[in-house]
Amino acid sequence: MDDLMAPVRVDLSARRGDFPILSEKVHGRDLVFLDSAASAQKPLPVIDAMADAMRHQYANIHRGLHWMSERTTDAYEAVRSQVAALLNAPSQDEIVFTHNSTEAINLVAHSFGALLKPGQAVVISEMEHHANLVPWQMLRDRAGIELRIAPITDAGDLDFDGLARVLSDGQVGLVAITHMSNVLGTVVDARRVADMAHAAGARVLFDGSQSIVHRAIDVVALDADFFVFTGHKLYGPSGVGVLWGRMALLDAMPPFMGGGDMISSVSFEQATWARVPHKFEAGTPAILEVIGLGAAISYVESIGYDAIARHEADLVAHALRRLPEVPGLEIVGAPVERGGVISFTMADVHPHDIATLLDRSGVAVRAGHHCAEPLMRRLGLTATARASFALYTTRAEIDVLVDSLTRIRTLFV
Amino acid sequence: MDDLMAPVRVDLSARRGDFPILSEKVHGRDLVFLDSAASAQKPLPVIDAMADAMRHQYANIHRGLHWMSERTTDAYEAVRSQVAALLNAPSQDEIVFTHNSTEAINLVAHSFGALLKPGQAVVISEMEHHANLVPWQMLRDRAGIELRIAPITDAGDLDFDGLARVLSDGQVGLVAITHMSNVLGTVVDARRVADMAHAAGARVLFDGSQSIVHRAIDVVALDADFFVFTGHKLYGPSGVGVLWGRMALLDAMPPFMGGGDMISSVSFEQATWARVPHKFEAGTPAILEVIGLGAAISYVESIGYDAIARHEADLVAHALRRLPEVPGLEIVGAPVERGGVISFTMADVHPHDIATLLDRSGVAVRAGHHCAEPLMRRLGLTATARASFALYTTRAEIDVLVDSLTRIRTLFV
Amino acid sequence: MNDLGHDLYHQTLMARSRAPRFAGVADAATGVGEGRNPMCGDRVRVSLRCVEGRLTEVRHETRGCAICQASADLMAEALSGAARDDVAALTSEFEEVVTVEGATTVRFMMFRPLVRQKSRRRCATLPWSALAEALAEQGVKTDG
Amino acid sequence: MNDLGHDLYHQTLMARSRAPRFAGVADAATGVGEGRNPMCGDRVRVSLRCVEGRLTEVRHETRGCAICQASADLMAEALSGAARDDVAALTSEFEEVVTVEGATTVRFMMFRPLVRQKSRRRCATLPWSALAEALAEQGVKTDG
Ligand SMILES: Cc1ncc(COP(=O)(O)O)c(C=O)c1O
Ligand SMILES: Cc1ncc(COP(=O)(O)O)c(C=O)c1O
Repeated sequence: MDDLMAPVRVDLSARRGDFPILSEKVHGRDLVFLDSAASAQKPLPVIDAMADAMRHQYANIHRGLHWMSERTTDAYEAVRSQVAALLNAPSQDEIVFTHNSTEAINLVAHSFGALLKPGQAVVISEMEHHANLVPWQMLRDRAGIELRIAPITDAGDLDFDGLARVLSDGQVGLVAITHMSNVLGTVVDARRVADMAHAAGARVLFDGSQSIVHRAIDVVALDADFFVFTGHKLYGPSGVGVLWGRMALLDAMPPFMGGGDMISSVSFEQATWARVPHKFEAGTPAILEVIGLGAAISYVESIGYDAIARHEADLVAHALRRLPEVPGLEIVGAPVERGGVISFTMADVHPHDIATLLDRSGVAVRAGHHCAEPLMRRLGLTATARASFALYTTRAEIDVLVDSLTRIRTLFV
Repeated sequence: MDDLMAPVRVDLSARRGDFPILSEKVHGRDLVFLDSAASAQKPLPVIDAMADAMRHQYANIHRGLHWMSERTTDAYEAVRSQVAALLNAPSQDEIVFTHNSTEAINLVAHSFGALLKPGQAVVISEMEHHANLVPWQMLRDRAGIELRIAPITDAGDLDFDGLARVLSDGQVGLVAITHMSNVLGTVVDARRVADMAHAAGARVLFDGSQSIVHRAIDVVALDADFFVFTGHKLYGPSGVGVLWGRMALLDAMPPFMGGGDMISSVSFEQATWARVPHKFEAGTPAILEVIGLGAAISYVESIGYDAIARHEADLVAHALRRLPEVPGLEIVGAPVERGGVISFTMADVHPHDIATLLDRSGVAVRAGHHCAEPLMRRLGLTATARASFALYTTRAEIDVLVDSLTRIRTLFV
Repeated sequence: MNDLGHDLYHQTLMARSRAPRFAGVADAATGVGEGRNPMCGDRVRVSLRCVEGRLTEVRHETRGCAICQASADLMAEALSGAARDDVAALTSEFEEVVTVEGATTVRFMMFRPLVRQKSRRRCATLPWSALAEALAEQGVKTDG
Repeated sequence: MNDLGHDLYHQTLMARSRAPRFAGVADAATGVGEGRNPMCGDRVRVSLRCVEGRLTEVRHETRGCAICQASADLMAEALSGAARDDVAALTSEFEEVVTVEGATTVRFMMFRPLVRQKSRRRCATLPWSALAEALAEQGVKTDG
């Protein structure tokens, strides 16, 4: 990733026109949307793909024998191949569409969790989003699985020595870890985690909710066993997420939810499950949302991850240079590799006040614990403000942020 | 419901213009979409509401302090009140947004199921969709709950004597039953089911996936304990469903999935759950889809259930009059009250051949077991063809169906 | 093409589905196999007699749609008298017709429209699944 | 309204949050209550002394945002010396200001913008939750 740090600047500001919402005014000011890590804005191709489906080609899928159903099934299944290609997954049958990352992780906790034995352990890290913590707590309480926490360093990187320690007794069945922290921006060396997990006889799940927005993902190169992401952060619609898993694992796992489309045959006495991935897609899926996600992936690929990563590296560098100019501002964490997410605090000003006052300047940031309460505790904080960048973010927007923060600060001291 | 059978005809054909897809051609023919029970087409207000949100007002909800997030939260939560009003639910906090009906039923099977004790029983009927069968089988196999089947009559109505029998030992904890069959069109006398269930000490869940499309729902009048439906059949987008439950029950139930937004506070050791309904909405919800569902509900209410039910009663009467003109055609079931769904078979012609050949005339129907295999077995069939009606269906379309069926039949004899 | 505009349901197919020539059970069958499609309840049972590497009789009992009926009957016809070693080639020939746009083989051409109608493909391949099972009973693989 | 365009963060509020007048712990407190907002980690502890039906001292220890700080301090001010029986009325008066568009009461008017900013409302009501708890300790209900 070294070359990303080189000053080869890629400017994607011409792409802003693809996002109609960016021309909106907020409190009479230009919208400066720095909350993309919570959910990204949608480009025209996504808006149009969904509206076009509803206008011209829509029906329920999979079991219909008529034109609308067959064509909609084709469109839906085509996105499965598209996602497989995006992740470099060995087979499109390994792609399961879910509601969001959260459901994908719950699915694994439930169905892979059913294969674990009491006494085995699941490892997560200190910097997990609640989505990658609570399902494992529920598994722990339900099935007698131990939950272990791999520590992070003060800089906000995964502590690999600590990880080695929690893996050392060979009792770990799964390491479930974020690929990129939504608070610290830390990009985790996933391959190293996978190698360590596998050496200890454990499987590994990466929560790619943030990473896939900023980095090309190759599940083979990462040697992952599971990888999850959520559509709405990748410029796609809400209501759709993805679970990728190795076929052998998905095959061995019992289903999560029961209903139509996930069975091969059913009587009152018993059901036989459909083959993977359908076994895990109960009921009418998010047809329109999957189609929208396909448009989002095409859009991202038309720009290219290389350009996106370079653009973002430039924004991060600019922000890390400029933010410290604000009196009292402190950036949280200094990870070795950082995606487009920066959390900060400001002496004498509560993050909530920062967010509310920035909003009056049209600047949208998040403030709070970012669904990572245990990480906040680890950092000795109760909340941070967080600015996050997307492909449509500009240096000028970061400058507006810095100027507004400076003015806010004067109000409080 | 008697008055619906009266010949007061309401013609909604002027509304067809609201559904752009209805002007599409299929194989060079006008689309005659008689597969709305699988998924309905979308009116412009739904298409526009979703596109407008993406164009003008979108951000992740609930935890954002900025304008876009607050307004989007308001829009999302406003639909919760809208749904509460639609169902006449006592409180909007009793409305849980899910992925679809299937997830809603799985949620109840998991979370209410956790309150049942081994030895207790769940009752379903012989005419359930797999969505209201498989989750209970999974509960049975997981938790030692007995699964009992209430029979139907040969006409396709619920057999209330049979229901009384399976309730008689007082061991039943829940009666989960369809409010309208997606195969037979049967509208079940839900209040009678509720009264019987309650008298036997059981709770009652109605699968309203089909009924809410055709009838005004009042959960208080039905004396329901749970009611579920799915957005995409009610002219809304895919990817969103609804669970309504009595507050006292929802309150007592453990959560289904874990993640962001469903906890009040969490440490590595433990989590405390958020209050209902948030306890059951883990992760980023289907924000855009909920907004789309709101538009669909407004649209349906602007027409009114009275007009919809009358229009549909007219279509059903017309179809029941005309379909028997087709040689060899047999209508499946003759329920006391029927919503806009008619299954049929044709001697010498397999339902799959019917569907494929109708498609060439632009007519979309379903053929197969309609995710109700056990019902098929009960009926002594392997598959049926099914025509289903929506508010945009016309008599003329039914005539096209009848004429096409007559021509198809000549090919086979 | 018929007057209903579907090029699948032409004369031959309809004739074969209405009056199959190879329906029934093979005498002294050496292999029997079954295929089921739970989606529609269709079922094909294939029975065959294989003598000295040659299929001397192939029969089918089919409960299914016209496509399935005709496919079963035409399969039985194509296989009757064929060498056991040729089954794999015939199977791939059939697979090609229904999956590859512009397949060049001539046999089974009437099923070509299934290339663009995936949802009905299984109706036509079901007899072939039953056949594979019937041959497997004899230790003969068809897919290689 | 300040130069940042937000009518919540005006002089009084900022002054009170920077230099609260009622911070600390009540002497010989007869009731103590706490409110927490897990969303941001904010915490307010209210301690009070109630003598013969009158709140002779109300104090708060607040870790929170400016709105929360100021709300706690203004609440303590409004309650200091008040009859215990008046607390319910004061509480509803406050509730009305932050929830009802165009509330007519004059006290606590600086929090009026919260009507249209629901996401920050809890910051202002947190001290009142703590108060309710402190009074409940004494068997006094505030919500009636
Ligand atoms: C009666 C009934 N119940 C449940 C469902 C499942 O709905 P969904 O697939 O949207 O979860 C359907 C629709 O397929 C249905 O008709
Ligand atoms: C790292 C991480 N994991 C998981 C999630 C959960 O995503 P979703 O809410 O779409 O399920 C998020 C986003 O909120 C996230 O940032």
